[in-house]
Amino acid sequence: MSDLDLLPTDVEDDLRASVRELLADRCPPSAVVPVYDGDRSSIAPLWRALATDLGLAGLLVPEERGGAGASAREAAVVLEELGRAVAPVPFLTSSVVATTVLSAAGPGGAGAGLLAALAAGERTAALLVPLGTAPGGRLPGFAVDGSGRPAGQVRGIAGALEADVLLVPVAGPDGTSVHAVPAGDARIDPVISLDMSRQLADVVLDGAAGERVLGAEAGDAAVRSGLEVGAALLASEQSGVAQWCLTTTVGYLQDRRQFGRVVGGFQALKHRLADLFVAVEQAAAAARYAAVTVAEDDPDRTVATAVAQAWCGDVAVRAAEEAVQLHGGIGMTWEHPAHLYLKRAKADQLAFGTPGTHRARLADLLDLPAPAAP
Amino acid sequence: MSDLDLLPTDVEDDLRASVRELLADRCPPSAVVPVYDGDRSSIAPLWRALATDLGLAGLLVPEERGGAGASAREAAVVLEELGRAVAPVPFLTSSVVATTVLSAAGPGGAGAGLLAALAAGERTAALLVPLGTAPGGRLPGFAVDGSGRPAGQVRGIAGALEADVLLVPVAGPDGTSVHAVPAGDARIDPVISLDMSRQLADVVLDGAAGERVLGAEAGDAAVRSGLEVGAALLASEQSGVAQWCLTTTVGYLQDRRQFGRVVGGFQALKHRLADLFVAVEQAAAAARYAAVTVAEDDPDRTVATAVAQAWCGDVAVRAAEEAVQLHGGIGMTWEHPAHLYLKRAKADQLAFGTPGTHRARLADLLDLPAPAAP
Amino acid sequence: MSDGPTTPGELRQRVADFLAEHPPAGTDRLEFLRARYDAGLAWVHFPPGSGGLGLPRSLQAQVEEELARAGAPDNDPRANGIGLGMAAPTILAFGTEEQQRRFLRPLWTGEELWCQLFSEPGAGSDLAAVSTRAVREGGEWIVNGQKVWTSGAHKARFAILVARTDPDVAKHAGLTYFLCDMAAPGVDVRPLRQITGEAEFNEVFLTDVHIPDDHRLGAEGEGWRVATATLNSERVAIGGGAAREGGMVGVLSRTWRQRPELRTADAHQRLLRLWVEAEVTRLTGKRLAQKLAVGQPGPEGAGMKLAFARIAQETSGLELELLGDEGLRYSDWTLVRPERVDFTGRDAGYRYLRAKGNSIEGGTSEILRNVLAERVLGLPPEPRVDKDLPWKDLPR
Amino acid sequence: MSDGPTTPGELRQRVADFLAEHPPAGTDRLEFLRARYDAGLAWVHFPPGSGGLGLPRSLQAQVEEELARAGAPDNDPRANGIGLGMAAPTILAFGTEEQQRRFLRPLWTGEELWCQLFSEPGAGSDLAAVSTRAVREGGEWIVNGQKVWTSGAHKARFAILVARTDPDVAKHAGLTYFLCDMAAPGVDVRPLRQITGEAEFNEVFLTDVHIPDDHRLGAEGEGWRVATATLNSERVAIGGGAAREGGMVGVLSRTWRQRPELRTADAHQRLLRLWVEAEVTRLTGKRLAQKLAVGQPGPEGAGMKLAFARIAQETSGLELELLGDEGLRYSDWTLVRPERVDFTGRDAGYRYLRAKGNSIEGGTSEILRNVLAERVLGLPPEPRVDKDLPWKDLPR
Repeated sequence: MSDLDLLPTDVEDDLRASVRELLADRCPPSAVVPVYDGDRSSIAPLWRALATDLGLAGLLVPEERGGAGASAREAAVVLEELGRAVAPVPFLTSSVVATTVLSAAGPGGAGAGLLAALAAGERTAALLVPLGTAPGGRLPGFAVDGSGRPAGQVRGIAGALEADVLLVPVAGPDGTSVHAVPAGDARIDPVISLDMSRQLADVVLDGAAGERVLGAEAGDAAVRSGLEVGAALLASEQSGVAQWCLTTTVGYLQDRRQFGRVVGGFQALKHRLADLFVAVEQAAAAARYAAVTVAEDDPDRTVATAVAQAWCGDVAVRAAEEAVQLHGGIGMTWEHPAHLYLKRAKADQLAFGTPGTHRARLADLLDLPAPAAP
Repeated sequence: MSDLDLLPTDVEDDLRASVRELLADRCPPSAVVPVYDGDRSSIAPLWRALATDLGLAGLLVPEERGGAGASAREAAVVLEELGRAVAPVPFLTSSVVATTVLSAAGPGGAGAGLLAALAAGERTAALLVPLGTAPGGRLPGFAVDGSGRPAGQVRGIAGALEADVLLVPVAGPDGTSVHAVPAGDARIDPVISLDMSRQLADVVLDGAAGERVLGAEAGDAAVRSGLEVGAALLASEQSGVAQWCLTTTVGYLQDRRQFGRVVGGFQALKHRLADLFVAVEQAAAAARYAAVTVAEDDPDRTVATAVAQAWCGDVAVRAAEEAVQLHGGIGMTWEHPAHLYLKRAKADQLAFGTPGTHRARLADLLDLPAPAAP
Repeated sequence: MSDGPTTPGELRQRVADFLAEHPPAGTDRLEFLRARYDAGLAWVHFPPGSGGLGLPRSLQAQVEEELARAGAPDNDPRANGIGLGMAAPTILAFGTEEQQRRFLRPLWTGEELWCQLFSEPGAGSDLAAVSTRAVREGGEWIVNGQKVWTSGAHKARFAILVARTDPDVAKHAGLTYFLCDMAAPGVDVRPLRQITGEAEFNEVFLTDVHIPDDHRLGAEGEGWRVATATLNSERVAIGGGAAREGGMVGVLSRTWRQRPELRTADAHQRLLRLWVEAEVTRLTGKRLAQKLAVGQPGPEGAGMKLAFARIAQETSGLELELLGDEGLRYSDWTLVRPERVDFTGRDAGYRYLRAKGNSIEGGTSEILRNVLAERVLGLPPEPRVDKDLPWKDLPR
Repeated sequence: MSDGPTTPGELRQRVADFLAEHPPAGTDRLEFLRARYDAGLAWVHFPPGSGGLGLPRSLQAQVEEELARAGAPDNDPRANGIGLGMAAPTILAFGTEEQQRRFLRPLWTGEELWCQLFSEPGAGSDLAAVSTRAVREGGEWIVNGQKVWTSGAHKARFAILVARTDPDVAKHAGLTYFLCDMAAPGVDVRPLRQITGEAEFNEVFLTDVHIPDDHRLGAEGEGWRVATATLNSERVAIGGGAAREGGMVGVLSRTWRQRPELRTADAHQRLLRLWVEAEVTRLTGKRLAQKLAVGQPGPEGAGMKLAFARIAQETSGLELELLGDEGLRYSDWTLVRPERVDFTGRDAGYRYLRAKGNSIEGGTSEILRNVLAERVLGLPPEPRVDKDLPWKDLPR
């Protein structure tokens, strides 16, 4: 674990620059805030630009399977930028989680065509596991009906509203298989979500035909791997959210004057921001390390993911809360973008398990057991 | 619980003034620091002055049993002042804990003479329960030998070095009885303690004759009551420690100059001290409420004690840590008294159970149960 | 009214007499309230003739209790918090006799609601920096400017207003305090949407609003002193009297008890810490209230709001974590104007977002820490460059 | 020495050649170290002739590894931290050729230990406020004053010293930097007892100490700039390279594993949080070290010490709570001068008390937060009145 390279490559720096440029152009806060009033019209074109024009949808897919053959390092860079922009696109849910699940099926298998379509940005998928599920958490139990079709319902799915295809974990006697079902055949009810820039949906399946893409011997591991990679890379999104909050707040306080002084010169605020800076840098390092362990399939990946989630979720929330507080009244208003980041940060903190859940996982992983019950 | 009067009476104000005056005169830091090098010569005369001249030893003993007939309110005032001075006297161990245990025996019983002697300051007692024991914690198990004499050993006893009489909880088949044993008949080994201003001792009893002062039907409740009253009033000592630290630090920073400015004018320090002030006021209120519930034997006494211990222990430590930090280098030296308060605060935090232990008690008392084991 | 009651017993008798004369069951609500005001039972610590009896403030609770026991209607104090908590004491302290007679009774009965026009987008915590201008023209003042964070402006009949009347003197010296008719031409109230989706506050645009000079409160240029008094009454109004497990910690404790399936060891420890913090804060408030009742206000009052905000924010944040997937849902983002603000109401997401305002509105936590450090602990004030310069020359 | 190695492979060869010539087994320790210095293998990033080869600092680790593998003695770097970490880079940067020749070799081999005479009782964090005076007399300086927080002064042969040479100019401008012979008459070293009971530091009283002018480092009046460089090297030296569960968290984790009877739910949650914080700090240090290795020092370096102090203090405090009754005991209050400082050594009480110094020594946490806020985040500096006044006119 000690020799992993945590520094970005030139390729990653270029990738970051392209994504940032596109988002600056196409995804300013004014393009995000309407989703809170139900106007989601900006999402599809933005996602097309990212997925297809920049080719981000296929980052994690090997070249021979139709993707860009990049790794979790590059995906982490993208997520950091998406976090900075609270971009309302299904990159994490489709291009990371669903793609990781599907990749577990070997080349030439049932899901190969779908994987290539996801990689090309032609289709978008979502895994039917609630957003709050930790990698080690309980999976929803879809069953198959008499005709072998998955049936059941699940609440709080991220990415379902943007998806063409739903990946359904089906519990059977031999394990969990995964079926791909056309989104059009499911009932997808939008949920009024704390974070409307990643709006959830409740999904009901009842008789929709699907294709089994992973057998019962492989599905559980594939789904859990999808959740773990999702959790590992979510940390980069959180790091991006935190960085935006810190940078924006510092910038605001460098300009704002009160009591005849630049507000950023008041020492109590300087010290809080210095402490926050340290925490944000720690988050960046932790998120980076988690991404690198995923990219290298390092044995430390599970610990690294739990550490990153235990830290970055709280730091992003703290950064967003400080942004609201230190902007004063304006930070409480709808017209300043700080609220978009607060909502994303708080929702991200609950996504893939709370920091507390990940600390509990670490207790097991590190042999630091809880006290025996009295 | 809502009608208890939290304000001091005039009598209490007068008592505070007398104790403070005596301590200012007889117990400056320079009189305390030598105990760390083993010079305990100042303790006995100081204790005599407090116990006998001011008559504090008998505060909690009814007048008809030889005491001053005051209450836990007055004892709390004394402890606050003793805390402010980190006074190395056995008021808490003898005049609060041992006295409360002994008071459980009715008038005219076996311990009546001893109680009167304690009240008069003629004798000093210590309960043979380790200082770290919470009111609900495990009591040490002395046994009786063949000739009915208590035998066994116990580590970490506060007040034993200053005591003439040891109160020994003896576990028997019918419960815990309490025996009074002359300190001279026990082996009392001084312990190098974190807080030498309340130095501990390890005690071995082997064949010392004693008098049974509480029978097996009453001893356990009496000992636990002693510990609970000790815990409740320790909060006032902690409040006093915290107040000294805050006041002294503020005073230092009002004088000290750096970078051409009065250091106390740097806003980051001002804000920290403001937050500390709030916590110290909360500690004062919590300690006061605990003392009043003891004085009134209010049904809320157990909750009030746990709340006070859960809060005040941490606040005193925080105040002492801030005192060391904000005094800069001088706070780290032997010549500045801050270290005496840091050691007392940290030891007090562990005395009668840690704040964590008291929070765990609250979980039971308030029906806020821990999660079921997974 | 030197023959008024002076002891709790005499006061009790007076309430009984009043109730006999105006039986709540058979009296119109408004009529009852007006009569109560005239009987000096509105706020007994106000002077006779202004709804009071010149008694200690601590006796008010007894009056409320006895009237409530008799089934008397109240004046719906939560609907007019600014009026009762801020405008009334300021009018009492600085108003002319005529102003007191004109404004206090309909304010107290709730016939006229009040709002506050202090904050401005460019001023923030620095109230003395307000730039709304009031220019004297004959017996009137012509006011222009923009105010913000005005709750209830769309329902209020009057506002307390701070405006700059002299830009050529130092910023604290050039302010004047007015009572502004919200129905006057040029007053434009617009909802201000906040992060909860609601518009609990308003922006108020003032364009050539005419205010008669007899609606000036205090002398010209004395606005800072008057406004400070207003803000101090606001701070006194906070704290005290709360029950154990009141507020956000109570909400979370009930969820904890009712939903064992949500419990985790992490949340348990955090809940217990917050419970303790809420309880010691409650005890501090109680002690403070007892001090106030005997006329010894303690300095810890300024810390109550700090503690309250912290606890509410931490607790509501923890609640969302405890709820997990449920915490990812929200009730309603629609832009509405809520009738009442209920910090512990609606859903957990609302509570979390709304609590963020607790450390901003009514004095930010940063300002309160300055106040505590300087006024209570006696630490030096911040170095300032703006105290003596004329307002118009300050950098902005 | 332009024919020196330039690649890791060439460097490896050079080390191999050196080892062949000076086999560790058969060579006297001091002789070996001197030869290593002369071969440029002491600190490869120093220039040729000064113990180095002018290579990137990152290659040093390789040299150390290969020499250690061959069983070579080291120069006991922990015994001369001030010399190696602070004096050497400063002498390299500001020293004359003669000074470099005289001081660097015996410094590196450990034949001459160094200490630091910067801090003063009245100056604290404000290094530029030092009042120790140095007055020129012919080719010498006569020094009078008092220094404090000097570790190793009783063993040191030389000291780096900052003294005031001109009280009539602003405080940063009137300082000069010297190399002080600790054996000179007038240097009086007294142990300074600290809260642990030990005397890890000293007070040093300087009474008419003569320092030859050729022991001045840098120009007269340039002391502030030289001292700043010294302190920057100190900060760079911190962090990086630590193993997981190094430091205080490792101590506590081992106790947790070995003593299940001590475990509580409260301590468990706090341990896990501290473990995570220590791990993310370690990762930050690792990333920083990688940046440094490619010549891109990151701004997060200044934050490492802050985090380290916080974690050490929290963890050692928790350890005492975990130990309960055992935590109430201490090992030894006797006034001793410890050979080495081991933050994680001795008993838990010692660890707790000693860790309090982590946020004071080598730059307080408050000063580091200022540095981060101003230099990294670009926030305005503190208002200062002392920058331009002559030092002698400053209020003290």
